[in-house]
Amino acid sequence: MPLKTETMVLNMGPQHPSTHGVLRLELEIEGELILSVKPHIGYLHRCFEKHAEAMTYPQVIPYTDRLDYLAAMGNNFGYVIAVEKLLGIQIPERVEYIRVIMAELQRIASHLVAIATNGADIGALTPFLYLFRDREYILSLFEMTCGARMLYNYMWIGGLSHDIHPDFVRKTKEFINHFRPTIVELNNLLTFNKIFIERTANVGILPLDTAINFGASGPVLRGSGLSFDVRREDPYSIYNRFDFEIPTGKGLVGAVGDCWDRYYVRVLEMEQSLCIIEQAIDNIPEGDVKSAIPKRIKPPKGTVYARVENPRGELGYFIISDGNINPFRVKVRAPSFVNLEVMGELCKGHLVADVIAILGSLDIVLGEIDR
Amino acid sequence: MYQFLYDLIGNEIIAGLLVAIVPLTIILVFALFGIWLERKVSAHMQDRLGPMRTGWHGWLQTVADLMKMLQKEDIIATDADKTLYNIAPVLVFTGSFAAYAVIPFSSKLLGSEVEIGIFYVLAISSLVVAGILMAGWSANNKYSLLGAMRAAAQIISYEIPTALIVLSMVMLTGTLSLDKISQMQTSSFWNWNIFGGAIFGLSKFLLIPFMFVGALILFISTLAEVNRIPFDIPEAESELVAGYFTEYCGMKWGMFMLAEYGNMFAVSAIIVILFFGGYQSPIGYFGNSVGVQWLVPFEQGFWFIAKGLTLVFVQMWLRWTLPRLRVDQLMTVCWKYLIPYAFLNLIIIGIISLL
Amino acid sequence: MKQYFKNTFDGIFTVLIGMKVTFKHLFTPAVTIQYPDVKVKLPERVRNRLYVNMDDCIGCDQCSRACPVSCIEIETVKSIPGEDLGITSNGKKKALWVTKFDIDIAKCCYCQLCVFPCPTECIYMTDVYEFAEYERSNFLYKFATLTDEEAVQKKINYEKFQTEKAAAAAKSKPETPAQTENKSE
Amino acid sequence: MKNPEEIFELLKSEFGNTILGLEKETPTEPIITVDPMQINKVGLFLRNNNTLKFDSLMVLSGVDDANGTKIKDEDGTEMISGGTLSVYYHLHSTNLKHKITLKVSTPRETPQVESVYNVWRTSDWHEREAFDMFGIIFLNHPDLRRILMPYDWEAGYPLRKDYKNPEFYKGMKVPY
Repeated sequence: MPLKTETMVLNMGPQHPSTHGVLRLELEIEGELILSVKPHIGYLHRCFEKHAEAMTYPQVIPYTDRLDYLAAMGNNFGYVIAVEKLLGIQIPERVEYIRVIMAELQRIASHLVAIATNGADIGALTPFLYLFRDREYILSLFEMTCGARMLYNYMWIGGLSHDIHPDFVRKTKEFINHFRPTIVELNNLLTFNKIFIERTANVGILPLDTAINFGASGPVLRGSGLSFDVRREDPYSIYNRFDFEIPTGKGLVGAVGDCWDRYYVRVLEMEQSLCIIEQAIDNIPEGDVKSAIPKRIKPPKGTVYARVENPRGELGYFIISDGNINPFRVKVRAPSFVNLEVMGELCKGHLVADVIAILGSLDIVLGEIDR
Repeated sequence: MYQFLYDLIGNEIIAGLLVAIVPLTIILVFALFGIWLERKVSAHMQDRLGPMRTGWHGWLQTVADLMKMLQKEDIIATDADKTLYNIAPVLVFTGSFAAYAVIPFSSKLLGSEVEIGIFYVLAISSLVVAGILMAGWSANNKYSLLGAMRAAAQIISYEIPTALIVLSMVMLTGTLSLDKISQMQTSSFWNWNIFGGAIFGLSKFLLIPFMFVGALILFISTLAEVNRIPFDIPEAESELVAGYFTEYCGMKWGMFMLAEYGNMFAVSAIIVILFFGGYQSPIGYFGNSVGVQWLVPFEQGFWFIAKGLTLVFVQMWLRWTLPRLRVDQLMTVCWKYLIPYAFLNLIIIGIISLL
Repeated sequence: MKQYFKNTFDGIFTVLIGMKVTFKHLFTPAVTIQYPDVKVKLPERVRNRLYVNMDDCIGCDQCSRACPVSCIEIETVKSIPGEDLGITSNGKKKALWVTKFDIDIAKCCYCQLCVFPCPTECIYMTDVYEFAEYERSNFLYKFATLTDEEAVQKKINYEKFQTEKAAAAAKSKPETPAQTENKSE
Repeated sequence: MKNPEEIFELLKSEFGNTILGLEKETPTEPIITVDPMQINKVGLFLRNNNTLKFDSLMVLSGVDDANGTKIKDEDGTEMISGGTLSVYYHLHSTNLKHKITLKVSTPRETPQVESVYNVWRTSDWHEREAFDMFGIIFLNHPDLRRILMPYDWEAGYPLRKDYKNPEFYKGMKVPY
């Protein structure tokens, strides 16, 4: 008769060093082995959708900044495209180019945070500092153009709040030359480090069909091998003018779709974003960025669903307008909200230390999960 | 040292106490310096400056931390097991402090020249495990319990490779006493055990590669005994908040820190004695050449601490480069990699020493 | 068996590469600065604390309408024709007494939506970012230049002027239809 | 690659009157309205039919249409009675690259919708959120409980148009 053991319920509670925000994971563990994981969310719920119904269209933009506070440019971009599609207005070329550059810079900054915290959760503290030093360059670029470091309210409906700073182009080129060798240094220090590979390869393998069925998107889906990117599938703004590849998980180190693949897809994506910025930075056309901003924004009665490739995945805005100046209903399809559902599937049979590695590789932000 | 004091005072208890004071001060001074060194090394490796406010380059920082820890309120969790909770830090600190009894800092200052030096060190260092288990269990906190279980598994299983390498060294040098081992590696660095010891001929050259492998294995396994990255699973900050000493605060937590740094230096002292010639200077003594005889013990002390500190620096260097292993990988590294290599090393050294 | 040795070799080799990288960084100069002694020079478009230049403010309430978190409260009193309220910097004649202009900077989300609609650009964001307080009530910045009793005074003479105007309008009306007179008393 | 009209014809021929209609006049996206009790079968068909292959549900959003009659009861709070709550399904096919939007409307007093949990696993949390915010009951959903609000929040469903903040929740003042 086997020894009767009862399982222990461990609360990786709202205050935990590596839950990337206020998320409570209820782990049912037997010794170190995990039987089931139940995420509890809602600790950071700030009623974004209720607020949006009380605000006018331009006033909602500062609220969208606070959804995925690590990629605020991406949130603005999504919301602004949705409303412009509803209004059906034409955007000047210069605004499109600047928006693409800002979104790609924000993707690099957000991936830097994702990679840094993923490494720090597994124990490597030094890459965390190097990557935050590089992120500081990007934040100072943003601060130079629109005055804020993380929550910009920069992209307005029909244009931008500020034109780019005179020496923005020079500083961005400086950043690109500085940043390329540091990616190589990161690969030496962390990506191909045997202990890091040991900790992330074959851990939390997400097969492709469950990934699609769970609606995962972004590096989590691409890590499982499907090259699905909204910038290529459903091109918005002027992304069809730039050529860049979509990196996918190939299982260089372990199985396809494990933590290492999701991590390595982010590293490759940073390089692709650098290429896009290089293609866009040299030919920004002249023009006034505020010419197409309508004085009073009253979209016609109707619904729109626009989606944007945010660093964490496919961010979608579903807006219903009933003809007056406040939106009738704004629903945000947050990528981390959907990616976190996979957590229950991924962690079965792993150890407590793997939960941290898997959570780090999913790269969730509680701001957009709880809205 | 003890004999000298005993003749001076006559009463052996006081003499014994006085002799015990010297390693205690060494540990305390080293712990203060070690914590400061760790913060500065980690800072400069991460392109930042580390503590700069308290004194030149922040050298008073650890003294300030000590003051803060001393006056911190000592909170004990309500349903913690009071007695075990209070004994645990004392046990852990004595475990690491007792190892200093046999470490020869220089030919004069060597504590008790007991014959079974290295065997005693191995035995005492496993006392730390009992302390850690007590700390983890008595804090009545799930995270500390997990941390304590991991610590027990890790330290016990890593004692085997350490014992094997120590066995191979004892077999080579023939004695258990640390003092004699250091004395055998005199005059130049070429006589250090890492380069085959003070023997001549073919077997010396044959030994060199296996000595390097032995030193590496000893370094890795003692790194695991001291719970340093990549083996700091018992107090993994990102998983178990702070492992077995999560519930401790104030001076009790300070005792754990002191024990960790004391252990770090004790372990690197063992490696220095076994492989890098104890307190012998690599290039001969300045005191001998100039004829000032009483200067030699101080030089020996200087060389011993210098070698110890370089090894401590390497431990810190590893801490700020490598990620952390998982518990089962830790076991595979020990049982599947370190122990077979240590056995192989033991056999080959045995054969070579027969030549 | 081959995988066994490959693992050992990989383990040692990648660790050494990592150590080489961190050792190189031991000698690169630090990028951090000692904050209170050395301060970062902020770019000129930076948006930190709000400031209102009161002599340009015409009390048009555009900024408080544009604010998403409604942290700006403005109360104005119409001026009597005789009074002179001075001219804003760009020469526009002011017509309203701004008796109350409060910004609750604790609620402000620093989105700069209030700065753009201001016709006289009197509200803008400065680069002051060290304005911590001990009580939350100190975050309520009062920019109105009129003291309380002046504000009350302005309200009184505006009501007085209102009643005179109503009386004057009532007097001029009786030459036309007679019956309205009793209604206006 | 099929445009919404063809999909609508296909569904109409397959399911007959459970597909209620195709709204095309409002801007940017045609919407197919479906009977709430059959959404599960329609979803299975949409996913498994190899000319459609809608294998990923992008977003499932609950909406309070607020088209009921507004009655003002005594202390000035207005309640909406009658009218409908509706749920929008945005579907997307990863390999055939086409998109479609389904809409399902249920009466406000008894909002019942068939859950599509077994068709697309991502709907698990989306449906819990629609329940949490609007009170739409999803039949045979594995564990339908609140997801964003506290689990024992009994002051109604926050995103409904006639929602009033409770004065206290467990002794804490709600409106600050």
